[in-house]
Amino acid sequence: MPDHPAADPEAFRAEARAWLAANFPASLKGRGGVMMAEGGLPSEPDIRAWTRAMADKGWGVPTWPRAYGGGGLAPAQAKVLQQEMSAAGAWSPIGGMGVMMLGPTLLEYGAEAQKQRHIPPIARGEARWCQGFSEPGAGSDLASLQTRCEDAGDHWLVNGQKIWTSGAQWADWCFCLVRTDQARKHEGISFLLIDMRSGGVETRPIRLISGNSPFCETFFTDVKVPKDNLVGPLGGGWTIAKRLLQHERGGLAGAGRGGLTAEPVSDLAKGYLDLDDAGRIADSDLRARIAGHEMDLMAFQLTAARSMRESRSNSGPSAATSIMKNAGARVAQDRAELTLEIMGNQGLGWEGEGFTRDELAAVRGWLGGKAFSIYGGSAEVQDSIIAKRILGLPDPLGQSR
Amino acid sequence: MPDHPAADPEAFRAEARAWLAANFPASLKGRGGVMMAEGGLPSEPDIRAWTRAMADKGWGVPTWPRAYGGGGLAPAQAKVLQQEMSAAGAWSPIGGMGVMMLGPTLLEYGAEAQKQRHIPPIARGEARWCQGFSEPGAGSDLASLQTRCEDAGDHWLVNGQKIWTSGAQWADWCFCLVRTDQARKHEGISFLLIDMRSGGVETRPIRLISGNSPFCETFFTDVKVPKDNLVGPLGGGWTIAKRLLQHERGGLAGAGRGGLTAEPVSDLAKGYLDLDDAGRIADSDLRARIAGHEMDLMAFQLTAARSMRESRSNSGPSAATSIMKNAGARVAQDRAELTLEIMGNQGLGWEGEGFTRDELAAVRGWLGGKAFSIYGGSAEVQDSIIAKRILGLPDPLGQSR
Amino acid sequence: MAVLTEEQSLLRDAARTWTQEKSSVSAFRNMRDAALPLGYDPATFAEMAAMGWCGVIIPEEYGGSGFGYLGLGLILEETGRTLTASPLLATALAAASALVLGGSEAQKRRWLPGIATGDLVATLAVDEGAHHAPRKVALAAGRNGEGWRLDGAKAFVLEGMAAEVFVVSARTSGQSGDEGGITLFLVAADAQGLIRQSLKLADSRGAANLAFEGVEVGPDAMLGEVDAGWPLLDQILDRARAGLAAEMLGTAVQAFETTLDYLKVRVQFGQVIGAFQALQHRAAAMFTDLELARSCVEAALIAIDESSPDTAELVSLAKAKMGETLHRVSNEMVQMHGGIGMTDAHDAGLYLKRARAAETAFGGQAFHRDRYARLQGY
Amino acid sequence: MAVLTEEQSLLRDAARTWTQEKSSVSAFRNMRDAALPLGYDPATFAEMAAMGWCGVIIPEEYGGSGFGYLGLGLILEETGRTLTASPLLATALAAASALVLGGSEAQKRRWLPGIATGDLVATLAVDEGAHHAPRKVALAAGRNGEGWRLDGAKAFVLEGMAAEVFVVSARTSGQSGDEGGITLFLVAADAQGLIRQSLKLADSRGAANLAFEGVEVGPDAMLGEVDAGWPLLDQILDRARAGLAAEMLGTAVQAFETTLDYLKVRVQFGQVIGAFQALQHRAAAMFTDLELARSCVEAALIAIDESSPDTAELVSLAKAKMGETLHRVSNEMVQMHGGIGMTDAHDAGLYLKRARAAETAFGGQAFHRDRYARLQGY
Repeated sequence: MPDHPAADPEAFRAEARAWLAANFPASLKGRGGVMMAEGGLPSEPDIRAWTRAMADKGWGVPTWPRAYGGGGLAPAQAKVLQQEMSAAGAWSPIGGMGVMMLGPTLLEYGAEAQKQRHIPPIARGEARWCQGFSEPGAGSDLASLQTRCEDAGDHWLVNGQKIWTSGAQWADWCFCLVRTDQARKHEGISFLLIDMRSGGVETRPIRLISGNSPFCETFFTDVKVPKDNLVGPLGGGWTIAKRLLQHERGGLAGAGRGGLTAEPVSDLAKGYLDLDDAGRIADSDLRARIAGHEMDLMAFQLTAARSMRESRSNSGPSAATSIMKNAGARVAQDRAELTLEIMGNQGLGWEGEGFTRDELAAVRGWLGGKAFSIYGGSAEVQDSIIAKRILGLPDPLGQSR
Repeated sequence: MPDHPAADPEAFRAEARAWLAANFPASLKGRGGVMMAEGGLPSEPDIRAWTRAMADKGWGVPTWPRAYGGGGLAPAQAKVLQQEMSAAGAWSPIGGMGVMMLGPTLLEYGAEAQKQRHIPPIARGEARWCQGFSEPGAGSDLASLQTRCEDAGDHWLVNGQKIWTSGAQWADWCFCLVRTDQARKHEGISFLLIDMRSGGVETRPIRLISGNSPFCETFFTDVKVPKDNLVGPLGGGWTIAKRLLQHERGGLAGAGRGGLTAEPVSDLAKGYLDLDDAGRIADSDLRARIAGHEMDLMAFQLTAARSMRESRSNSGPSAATSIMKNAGARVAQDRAELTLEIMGNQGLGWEGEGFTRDELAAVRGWLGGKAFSIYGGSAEVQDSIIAKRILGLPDPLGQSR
Repeated sequence: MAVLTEEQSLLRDAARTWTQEKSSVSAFRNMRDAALPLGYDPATFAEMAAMGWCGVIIPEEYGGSGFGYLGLGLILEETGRTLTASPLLATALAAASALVLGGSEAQKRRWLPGIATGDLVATLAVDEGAHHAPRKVALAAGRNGEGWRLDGAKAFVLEGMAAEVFVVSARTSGQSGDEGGITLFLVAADAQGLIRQSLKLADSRGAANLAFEGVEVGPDAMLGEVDAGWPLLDQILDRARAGLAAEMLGTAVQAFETTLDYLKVRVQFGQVIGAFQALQHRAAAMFTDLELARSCVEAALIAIDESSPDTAELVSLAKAKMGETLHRVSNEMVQMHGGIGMTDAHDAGLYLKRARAAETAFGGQAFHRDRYARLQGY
Repeated sequence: MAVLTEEQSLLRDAARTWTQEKSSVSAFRNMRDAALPLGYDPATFAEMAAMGWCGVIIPEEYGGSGFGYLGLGLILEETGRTLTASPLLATALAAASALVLGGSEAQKRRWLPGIATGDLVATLAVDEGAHHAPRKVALAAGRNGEGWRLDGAKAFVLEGMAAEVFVVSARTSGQSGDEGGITLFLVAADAQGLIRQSLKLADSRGAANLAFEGVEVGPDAMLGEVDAGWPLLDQILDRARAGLAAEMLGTAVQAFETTLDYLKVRVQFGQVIGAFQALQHRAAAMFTDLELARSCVEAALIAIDESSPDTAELVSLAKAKMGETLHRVSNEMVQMHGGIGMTDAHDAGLYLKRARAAETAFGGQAFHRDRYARLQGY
């Protein structure tokens, strides 16, 4: 049976609405943010019931094939589902790197057995994945990674160190780039799936300037990995990783938009700053910059929507995601800086009395957000990608990124 | 007899004041700008008399040695002279590229006969010089110049084309970079003085976007140049040119400061823009940017003054002139853009009725000023110089500039 | 690029072909060098009109095609690319909008068919000072029998020497600066007491200052309601601004592409300058800005076509972002071309001059940032 | 660098040697990790005081050296480099300036010697809201017999937990926002009815909110004239701002130098990242900004020492340009370090946090741009 046989998205609307009415617990309305907390899965009974219902329906990953636990919906139907969920105040309890990055990549490059083994648990929100790409010596220059993967006959033997493995301390699995050939740079890289409960895996959380520790250093010492955990051909990891990073950048570009639901900075400003007789923000310098920022944000959102409309006929994220990654990071960082400036002294608190929860969160968010232009390919790398791939300018250094 | 035997600058003040009172024609007070007009020397009798007086005294080039027609003053005395001239509304009628660039360079690198031949006419304002450095194929990459200079036995034979030779159509002499060796890049360049009345020299004014034509294309076709017009050793022109360009950049950095005597943009704004009840510029966005610009201008002026104080003990312009060149260009260009924005529709005129002379001049000045960040080493070249020479960063391309 | 209907695609393709073949930048340069008195070549404009471009936003019953503002925006983007000088924006967009939005049935029948064929050139006469400030109307309209008598001045009227009819904002009550008390009038260029002064502008397009010395018009000259012209004027201006932003988008895209081409061929220090990373990153930033600005321009045009309630803020967004982007791209065009970009023989100067004129018209970046903030209530 | 006298050179050299050896960034980090209650290490401050740094702007007759503000600025630049946390700015510059400028002979004799030796820590208590707004004084001072009674609150008092005495701006007449009606008072920290709340800040330095609940002070507590405290307060604040700008200069210079060092050693794509032209040009732009900002800071300090009539505008220039520059340099420090700069173990975060706290204190960039424009009359 083919997926999504009924192509009329409006016919699907009533079905989605009825199912949500029957299954989404009213107690969870508008509480989507709860899933973003650090650490393990929430234990509230309503959340568990909702997760199970969504998992059974496959609607956490609505466009993935039913065969692997997805919803099998057409893109237009998925959009209807999103609209109906939004209208109902519902949110998906199934997410993370498995959904955003590994799943689409495995569907494209994985062997059939790998898909059957790994996609259903991701679709049900039961397997947590982390990404083992970056290494201490290889920041933006990802391809210089050194974690060694040797052929030990009936298994792979992995030794090395990864950094910026987000959520590694809670993850079940890690998708990893490893070096299977020392002599060749890009062609010496392979894509490997590693069970985080294997012997020889150690994680150390990294404390960030924001005070949080969402990332780890991860050490692999003589870790044995089954032979069939290799995705794609030996030495073919770079191609897979580039594709996966496009999914990541597409996701991160949404980060600026993530601010959408939050209060506009102009509203925040009215609470912290003097207004003149006409109700305008009296600090005219700051007012002009707030307007400039809100216009940048709107331009970004309009571009995100346009890019979605235009890419609907294409098969995947386009090269334009590099633009959105940088523009999204800039908007989000500008917003954080403006928020602090609007809060003034109240935007300098770290903890304790004298500051509201929102004020303290703004400071942590400002610091944490400095990473937006660093991870997932730094702003500089994105600009070079735009120059080379979109604008057709020559490589200044002759290397083959 | 040594130059400036009396080192006490205050003792010199009375002498300077008395001489100015006796020699500077009241009719010329505050009319320094007149000398900047395009074309030949002004013919007013008072100007000619004043030029002669200054030439006889050597005070057009006050610190140059008396032996070559300079004033022989100590730097501190020259400063006093400048103060007294400023107080009297007097200005130097002797200037141009000879004074700003070639003179200091010849004094440093020229043979004794060259100094005796060329410096006195510059000091008297009688010889007009132009600079033959740039070529159509060599913009910022000056060292790739191709104008050929062959040894023809008893003379040099010059063939090639220069561009951006400012004032070539009025110049008596040109100091030129020519290629005397095709095989070597920097070491194949020599520094040559060419009489613009030689056979085979042709100039064509270049019309700029501002509508003015201060520069020429200059063509050399089988031009014969006497052997002793070579300055410095054969193949040693690059070293001399770099030194000379430092003098040029130092001079151009002053361009931003040249705005000093002009009206502050905030005063201009009061004439074109609405003010609020408190007398502030009502367009708050523009007001904030005007304040930002005036602060940038003040920062630039303070830095120019500081740099002068600090370099007083040194022998010549320092590497910091690259900073001043870029900062000066930026301030001057910002100023021009703001001026247009303040004038609004009135800042869009080209000629004819409906616009004041100042408005039309602002538009031409805005266009002409776009060259500030291009000539004398583009802003990009200056930034690379700063990165390499001051900050000690490595050359990204391995070339030896 | 917005997702286009077939009609819109055809319009755009036709505009692209025609501008590249018949109205290149060198055609604009020739027009400038010939110092044509109107600031455009009437023969060129006649070709544009013959393709139906003057009727794109005019309903079919008045001789137009009713394809809407996005359609006209696509044409303006193409003409903006090659700096095509014509009264298309002034007459077929701004003045036509005034009549479509505010005209009585009789006024529409009288004026729109001529505009749609290009036989009649009309334009807005709104501003009175150096800056766009549409509430600052001092030109007085007093009752004069059945009709009105106009006294005052208008400044910097686009295509003011070419126009045969002006849409004039006048004050019928209140003070300069008030929104109330503004009334719009249609005034023929040959009316007694109307004096025009031609302006020679840096961008070589046509404009004029107007003096109204007791200009008498009939009762049928009033457009819309007396004293209540402000909302109508504001809507008309938003259409002009959105169309101008579309033209600016084309100008900026072409300025960028011309510069990008130069980066790929100009050799310095042994390699094309486009290989220098500092220039690459600046080019990438410009490309990003252009993409963001395009989204704003298209959103504004679509909002007009869909009568969306957020039209005003989207238009101010489009004009401001497009102004910022064109400002930056036109400056970088000169800078990245170096000395050659400073010469009159190169196109960079033409783009730079057009850029500032377009930024200024119908409100610059500061005007629209302020308006956006006001519309958002801060 | 300004041309220095021999005394000034000696001061600066001593400060450089001491901060590098005794008060490096890791000393600051240790202080932070130990969560010392005052936000600085008293033993460290005692060493600074022992070198005479607390008396630099205090005349000799009150126990200082009278070396002036440029001298103290040179020290603050060095302590700013290593993020040294101490009440030097609050007590030896801001509070000492209040007494030097406004104190009676008796007040000077009573308080300045203690400040000069470092035994007494004093500070300003000026702002009441989230933003620096020294005219917005609501804290009320009413007559109370011979003396006064203070009711109200002060926010974000630097070194507020360490201080033994506060210079408090109070309202004796008029409305919050008026310049007239402000009067300054000296209030001991242990006064009855004065309640302090310690604040834990992102930059780990010490600050407090103060509540005044019927705090009674004697007639000798008033600093300067009644109702006429504004010009005095403005002058005091300008000294604090100039000194803070000097500290920020050191912070920015060190942030830049640390980043520059990293550019020379971090290898990516087969070469040190400092070889990438895009980063080179950004580094060059930062260096240029730092040189321009230095000129402004030095000019402000010299203007204070010379009682120049343009002191106020030079101080606002210095604080605003220094704020802009430090803002940019601290952001670039994190960005150019990449992931490692995001970790708490690296110094970049410490510089970033200090940067925003310093930008905000005594007025941010927007405050000082506005003040500069007002001082210029527009």
